[in-house]
Amino acid sequence: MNVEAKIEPLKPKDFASDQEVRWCPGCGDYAIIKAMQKTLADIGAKRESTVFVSGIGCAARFPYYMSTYGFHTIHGRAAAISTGIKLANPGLDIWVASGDGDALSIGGNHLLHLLRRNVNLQFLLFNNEIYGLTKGQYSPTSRVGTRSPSTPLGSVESPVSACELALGAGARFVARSVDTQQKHLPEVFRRAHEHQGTSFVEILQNCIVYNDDVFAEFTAKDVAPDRQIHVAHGEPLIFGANQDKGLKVNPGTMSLDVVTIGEDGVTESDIMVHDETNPTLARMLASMEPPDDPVALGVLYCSPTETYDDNVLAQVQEAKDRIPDADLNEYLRRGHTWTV
Amino acid sequence: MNVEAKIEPLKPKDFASDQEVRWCPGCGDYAIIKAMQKTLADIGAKRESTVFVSGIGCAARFPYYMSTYGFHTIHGRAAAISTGIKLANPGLDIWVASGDGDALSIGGNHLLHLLRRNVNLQFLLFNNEIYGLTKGQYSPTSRVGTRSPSTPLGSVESPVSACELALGAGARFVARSVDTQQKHLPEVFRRAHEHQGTSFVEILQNCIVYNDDVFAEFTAKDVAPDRQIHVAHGEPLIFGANQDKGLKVNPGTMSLDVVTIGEDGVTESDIMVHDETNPTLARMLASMEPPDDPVALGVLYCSPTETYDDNVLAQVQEAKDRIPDADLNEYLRRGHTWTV
Amino acid sequence: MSTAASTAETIEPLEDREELESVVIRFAGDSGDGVQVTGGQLTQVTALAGNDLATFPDFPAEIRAPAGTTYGVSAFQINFGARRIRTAGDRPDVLVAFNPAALKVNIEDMAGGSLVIVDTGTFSGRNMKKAGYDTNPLEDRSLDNYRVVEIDISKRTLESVGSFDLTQKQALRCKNFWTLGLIYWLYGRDRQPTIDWLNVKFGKIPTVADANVAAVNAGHAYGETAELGLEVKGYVIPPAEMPRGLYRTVTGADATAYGLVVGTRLAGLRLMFGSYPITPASALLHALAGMKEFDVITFQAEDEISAVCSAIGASYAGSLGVTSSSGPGIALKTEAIGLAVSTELPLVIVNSQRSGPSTGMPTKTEQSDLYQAVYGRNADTPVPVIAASSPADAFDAAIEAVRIATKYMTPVFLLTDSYIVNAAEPWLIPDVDELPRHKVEFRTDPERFHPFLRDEDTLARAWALPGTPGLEHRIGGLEKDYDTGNISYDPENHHRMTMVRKAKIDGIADDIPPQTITLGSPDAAVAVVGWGSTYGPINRAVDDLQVEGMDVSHIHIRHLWPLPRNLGRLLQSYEHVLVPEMNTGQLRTVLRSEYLVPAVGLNNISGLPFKITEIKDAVRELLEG
Amino acid sequence: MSTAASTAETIEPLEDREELESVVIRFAGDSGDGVQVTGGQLTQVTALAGNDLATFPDFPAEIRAPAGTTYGVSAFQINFGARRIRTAGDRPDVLVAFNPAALKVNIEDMAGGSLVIVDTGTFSGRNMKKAGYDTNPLEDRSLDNYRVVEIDISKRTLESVGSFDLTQKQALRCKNFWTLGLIYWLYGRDRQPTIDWLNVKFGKIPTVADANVAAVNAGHAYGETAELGLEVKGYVIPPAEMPRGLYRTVTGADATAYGLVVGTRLAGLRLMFGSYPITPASALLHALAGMKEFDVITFQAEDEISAVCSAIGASYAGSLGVTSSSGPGIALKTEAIGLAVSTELPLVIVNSQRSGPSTGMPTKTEQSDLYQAVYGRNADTPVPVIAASSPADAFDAAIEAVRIATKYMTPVFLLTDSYIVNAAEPWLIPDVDELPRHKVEFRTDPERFHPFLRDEDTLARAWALPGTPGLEHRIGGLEKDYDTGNISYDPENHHRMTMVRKAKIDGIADDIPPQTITLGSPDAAVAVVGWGSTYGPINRAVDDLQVEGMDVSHIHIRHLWPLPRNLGRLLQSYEHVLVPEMNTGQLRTVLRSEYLVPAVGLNNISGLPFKITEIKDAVRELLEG
Ligand SMILES: Cc1ncc(C[n+]2csc(CCOP(=O)(O)OP(=O)(O)O)c2C)c(N)n1
Ligand SMILES: Cc1ncc(C[n+]2csc(CCOP(=O)(O)OP(=O)(O)O)c2C)c(N)n1
Ligand code: SF4
Ligand code: SF4
Ligand SMILES: [Mg+2]
Ligand SMILES: [Mg+2]
Repeated sequence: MNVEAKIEPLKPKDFASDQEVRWCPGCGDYAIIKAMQKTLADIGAKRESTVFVSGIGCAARFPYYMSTYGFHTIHGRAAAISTGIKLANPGLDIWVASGDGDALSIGGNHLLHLLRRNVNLQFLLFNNEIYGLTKGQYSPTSRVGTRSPSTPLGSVESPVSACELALGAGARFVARSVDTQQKHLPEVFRRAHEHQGTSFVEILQNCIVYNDDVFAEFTAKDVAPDRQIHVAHGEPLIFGANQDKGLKVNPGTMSLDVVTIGEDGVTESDIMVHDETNPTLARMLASMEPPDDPVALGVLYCSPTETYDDNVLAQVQEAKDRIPDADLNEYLRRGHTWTV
Repeated sequence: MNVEAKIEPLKPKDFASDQEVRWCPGCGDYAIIKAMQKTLADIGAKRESTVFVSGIGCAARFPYYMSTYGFHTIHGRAAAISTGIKLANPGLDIWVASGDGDALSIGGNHLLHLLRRNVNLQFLLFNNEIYGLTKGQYSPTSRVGTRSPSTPLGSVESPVSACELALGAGARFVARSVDTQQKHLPEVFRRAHEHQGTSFVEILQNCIVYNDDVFAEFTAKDVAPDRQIHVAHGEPLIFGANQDKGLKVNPGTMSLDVVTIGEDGVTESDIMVHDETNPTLARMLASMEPPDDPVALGVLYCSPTETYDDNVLAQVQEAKDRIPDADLNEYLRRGHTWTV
Repeated sequence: MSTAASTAETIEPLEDREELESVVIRFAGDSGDGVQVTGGQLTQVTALAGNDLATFPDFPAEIRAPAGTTYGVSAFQINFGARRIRTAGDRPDVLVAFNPAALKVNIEDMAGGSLVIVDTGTFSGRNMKKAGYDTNPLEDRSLDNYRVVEIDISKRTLESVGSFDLTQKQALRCKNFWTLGLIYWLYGRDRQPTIDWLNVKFGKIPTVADANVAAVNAGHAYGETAELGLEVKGYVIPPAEMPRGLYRTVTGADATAYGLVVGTRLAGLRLMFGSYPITPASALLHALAGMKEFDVITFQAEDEISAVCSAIGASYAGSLGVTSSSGPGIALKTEAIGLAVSTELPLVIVNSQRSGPSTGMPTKTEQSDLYQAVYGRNADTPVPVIAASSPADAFDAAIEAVRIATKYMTPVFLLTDSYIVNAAEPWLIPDVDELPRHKVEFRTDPERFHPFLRDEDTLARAWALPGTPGLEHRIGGLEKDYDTGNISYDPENHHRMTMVRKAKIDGIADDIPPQTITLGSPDAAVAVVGWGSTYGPINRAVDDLQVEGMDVSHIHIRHLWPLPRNLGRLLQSYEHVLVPEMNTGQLRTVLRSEYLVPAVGLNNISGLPFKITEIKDAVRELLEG
Repeated sequence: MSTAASTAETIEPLEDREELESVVIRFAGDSGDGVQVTGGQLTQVTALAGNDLATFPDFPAEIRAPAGTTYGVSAFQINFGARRIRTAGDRPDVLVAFNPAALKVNIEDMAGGSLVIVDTGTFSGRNMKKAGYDTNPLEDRSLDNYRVVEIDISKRTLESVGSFDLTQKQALRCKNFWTLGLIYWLYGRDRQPTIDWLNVKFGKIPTVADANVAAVNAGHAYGETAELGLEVKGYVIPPAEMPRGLYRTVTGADATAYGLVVGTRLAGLRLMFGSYPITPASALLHALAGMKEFDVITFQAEDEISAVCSAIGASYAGSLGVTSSSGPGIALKTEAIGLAVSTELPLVIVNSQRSGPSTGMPTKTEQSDLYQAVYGRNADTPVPVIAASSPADAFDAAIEAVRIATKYMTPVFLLTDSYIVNAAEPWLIPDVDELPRHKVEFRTDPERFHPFLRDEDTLARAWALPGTPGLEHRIGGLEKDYDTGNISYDPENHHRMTMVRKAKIDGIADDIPPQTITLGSPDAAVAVVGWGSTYGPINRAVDDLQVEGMDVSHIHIRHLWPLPRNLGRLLQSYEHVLVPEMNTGQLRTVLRSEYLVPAVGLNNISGLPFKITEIKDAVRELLEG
């Protein structure tokens, strides 16, 4: 008789490794790992089949602090390495932890192709708009004018918008959250995990040492309600301290305008309802910036399609099915042969 | 007294080098170079200040056949090398000639950052949806199911849309044309040249050897009028053999629907007017695909902003203005010094 | 499986023919002339006739250069004989030139008195001009030194297929098979296998199949009816003595693919191949992409960095990750190879070398990436390096690479080159079930486990796969503590880890065969030491020189890093060590540094394999001063 | 410009103090303790006092590790003296430990009897536990071997700044300056320069400036009033004899930046620097980013490939392209370096080496990228390699790199390392206007121009800039015809081009200084041969051994490729050649292969510079068996 070993459900702390966490005190990464450990407990993840993969950077230290499998690779290449892992063992549940330099600067190409191929894994971008580990140079997401050791007179490059880029590359799941939003973040992680295909999650993360408060203009308590919009599929795009602001489509200019319900004859029915399967809406939400527009948080886009790993493996399976028990000796002897 | 040498205006053939053109007979690249030579003559380009830069691939042979300066570099890196050229000599007029493998596969990251930075040059993507030079493997723009030497059972990767990717990366000029459209192509080149910043031009190019007629479903004479829409700023988005089809915004779904003027009460005034400064419209046009939608050709997006090279050089100039005649000896002697 | 027996009616009495020990034939023409296909058929038929052989396909750089241009000329050379054949031959005995450009480009390689068959039908003024001829070479006596056979092959072909429903263009495409028929007559070859092949190949367009068959037969008949004139007679080349067994011809690309698949099977693993196309390495990607039924996964990555990284990821997850490229692509992989060294993951990196630097001459051969393989990384990162010496040898070399990578948990370089990739030779097909296994044991026991726990003998670390309960661990490129596998910045630990990584690789020298003398004795005056595809010319040259009575040996090195334990002593026993290389002296550097032997180089960096005579001359010079 | 004279009132009578020839001091504490700033100030003040000096800052791997942890300890060591100082010192004479973790990590480096100053105010139970102490080291007699000075520096500091309007946290931040004051008293240093510096640095927050000045003075007074107890007395270290001139201290990163800017000026070019941040190479990017007024363009690329490519593009357009990284980043650049070799464009590649393989120990030093520089590319791609031997030497080495790159139209490697980048030493500031020029002449004459036209002497090709009318041309990575510069697949041409590229680089050996013997004579028994930052410890060790009467010389190689013409003969004149390297033996390989000398290695791969004693011991062992 088989007695199944009764396994206690794992708690968040069971996902913490025995290694001392070495981020700077006050770093936003602490909050992210907390949310992740909670998520894994919530979804009933197994330590042995969960793998955290990362490149190099502060964010990329993530795997060391998780009690799962982990691979801390080289700068920018986590997406490529993860693709290999997934093809070799599709049963593994892969989370990539990456910084804005790692994912968007040196690793931009692999990210783009990961998204295009739609490999089934979760890609987390810890966006602190700075190179933390190398001591504070500006990054591809840094705003124009960022003073840093490599730009003492201010940076002159226009930053890339991570979510817009992901959508342009063909991502099928794009979400955004903030390190400190400890209710929102696990929920976004859960959705990302649920999605089959590459789930791209941008997490706005505060680097207390080199870029402190760079998101404060919309995360500070007093302004947050008016400068953030939490989107939810099927719900109207309403926000504001008084929940009286909303987004309304202007069909002539094809833009999303911020309107106030009750003003200028605007009623709730004028407000656009979030449809997470609509790519155009997703791009418009992704591109909104304060102070004129609120920052959109939540699942901006989710429109599943076939995954790369499934398709690759299905093709191998088909080949195997077509020639069951393919024999190497026979294969090598195909075509013209002769005996001496 | 200065007598200015009278220079004969250069003709298209003056832009051809003395090297024998070595593309396969019938290759679409011939048409592209013809359009380019015409363009250069039309805009009065100077041979000595024009530089063609390329990576590796059939397309990348382009510079050898032009009588201007040319640099045939390494696979995927033309964007990065061009950025260096431009920073060193902003007076040069740079055209990058790149294939879909060169620009979007190995060179994807440099392209993305070139567009984001907005370096003032023209980037031409010769998209034949195949790796020509290496004998026919599928590329990142190849359609699902493409049979090639590396995918004998058909490719399983979803292709990237070049123009959508460019827009997602922050491109400020995005256009599309077809190798054989010898009126349209020079016009698009001219617009690209006129634009200050990175001008991204996708040219649909037929590879007669490895991917013949891949665009025929919308370039074949009989279907072309109904499957192509030539967009022009300020003009309604009308197409069709009878010029009775058009694109109409559906505000509820935020999509562009194909409608027929005169049917279902549709009039010309319902048709969306092309606004090349509208990024949302540009993305929607870029994403249209036959057979349901026509392929959009022309300048999809043009919204100039500051260029990277201008900004970099302005910053250097500012530094020089702030410390005129900066003296190295003095600089080295700044701070604590002592005499022995 | 085909049969070695020939169809009776296609054989004519060959008894009266002159016997040759070997012959070298080169076909040359436009890409459109089907030169490579022709060569491929002759190779098959010759192999079936029991000759030993070697081939050398030489592709133009352009995909499809305009017809008639010199740079568009494609060539295929075959050397076959009644003795063991080592190279595709220094100089052809027969040149078939399908057009003036082909004649122009190839005539300088021909020895005086050799046979030159030209298709006069292509010698129009326009074509000759395109080829750069000011006067007609067939008339200006410039070919007086050769036995020129002028045939209007174009016309003859058109005649022979006139009865089929073909356009003129289609009909002309049968030229190569007409010519092949003639060559078959010349050397008494059996037409049947080619006829069979045509019928299968063009099964869906029987007219084309039939026309080509007719062309083969017509060309053959042309020879038979002695239309060639008396100076050209038929020859016979008896079968060569070869080890007994079942043979096929194989290119280096195919042999490498088979070796990787078989080697991975012997290790009990799945093969995951990550690559990015590049000439000439793509051929391996193509070959493996067609072997999915053996559970092979091929991943065409977005670039070489992704390719090697995907392979590393696959190895991390328990497959064998293999990646492949040529020099410029390998350059891009070197950072990631460092990660595989640091994390001690198995990985096979196949480098199909080509002519450099940079883009160089992408379709030409060279062996100039040895420095890159042995030394070409940052930091102290020793990596085993193995080279294949011929197309067929690539099979064994690939198995050996897999064995070492998995047994020692290390990346391994497997070097081939453009010549090996494209050339073909007979291959004694092994019984895969009889090959020695080198099965991998994954770690599953959590007891006292840490990821850098080492096997006492091999010093290899434990391979523990994600998915295994209880072995959850983290690895990465940061330095690791010897005793726990955790990150460590301890100075002494770093020294210790660097040294153990080095000792692990050095120790492989005890697990590879001692260096043998390929030909000759340890007390000869000269050792000619080679690696890779110079095997053929060196071996033949040394063989010939020994016949001439010269005191010379051939030593060919397969394991380039670590080197066999006995190699130093062996080399020190020779007066002269001559190292012919298709580079400026890379193995020479390694040998001099390792053994302080005053090795001298013979360096040919022309993009072409060595000629046997070059090596013979160099040895003579060394001995005679 | 500052002045070398000291402010009168801060000097006390030093006559009675004991004179020391040199002293080594190490500060250690949390990142937040301002250890590096303290060290920087002591360096400046010591330099102004006329001592020779060398420093070694040792950063923790973490950006800002939690306070009190051992892995968060930051250290700064300075060696200064009345004689020439070659290294930062094997073992400190004085350790200042700002907390228990600092004591824990550093105490093993201290010799018995040395001075250990601890801030007892930080020795709480919690802090001791964090540092891994089970018992209080100040009480458990484990420090009995040292002269421990226990001061509650925290408390004393708070007292000294009590009158300022500071939070407790801010006040405690003055600890380092209080301690510096004490050290100034101990070695009779002038406080004024530091006081001036504080007033400038905190000009906008005068309270902070004033508080820190008060702390300096209080620390100083603490020593003066003999509160230290009788066993600790003040010392005096007289000025060293140094060549006359104007001095400043300089780190290797700054010296490299200055050398590149000056070298480019001397060539008459503009500098375009393309780089991607990486530890420790970023320091050079930062330094150059601050020099825009000298027409320097810095481009922070998206990755290392883009960085090197942008530099190549800039050189193509007529600037000098320079790129910089550490080993893993250099690995990514190697493909593009091949393009620069093939197109023969000038390029300087600075490699600030760090500890590998892979990510390794990014903040630690190593010199294990020599293979990569000399051999680490595909194909035959010789590239000159130059190494700086000390922070100040990086200035000259950088100028030399620029000279060779532009004169010979070639990429040049300039090797530094983590130690050189971060360490500081006095630098005799040159007059830039007096330095020899090496002005570049661009080609402008269209007459008989082609882009691969070579200078007969240097074999460098003509540098013709886009923008020049009449010189329009195309270049690229494909092989070029020797005579026209057009694409060529001709076999003999490729051989010729490969050989001329090699000859060009080999020929540079005639344009560099012959190898000198740094210390000693050509007929000694042992030559200790080094390169790069091992200069200091080797030189001091050989110097000491000579004083001991040993027959040993020091040879330090700057030009690692091509090697100086006379080096082979020179090395062959020694009985023993010992090559100390912070790698497993890379220069040793090069020397053995080039000269067949039986060089042996002394290899320390700990991430730390050699200790003088290690080298002395190795030489002794070699001589005494
Ligand atoms: C090939 C290579 N190039 C550069 C580096 C140096 N490097 C390490 S992390 C990093 C960027 C870190 O920024 P980001 O990815 O945003 O992560 P963060 O530290 O901000 O979390 C860089 C440039 C490296 N390790 N390897
Ligand atoms: C580093 C490197 N990797 C791979 C190659 C091989 N290669 C040359 S061109 C090319 C792709 C060509 O395709 P594309 O860019 O679409 O140009 P096309 O030939 O179709 O015009 C590849 C893979 C190379 N030259 N260098
Ligand atoms: S540097 Fe910034 S991102 Fe890195 S650990 Fe510190 S606070 Fe976090
Ligand atoms: S292979 Fe295709 S793209 Fe290349 S030259 Fe030929 S037709 Fe043109
Ligand atoms: Mg970051
Ligand atoms: Mg293409």
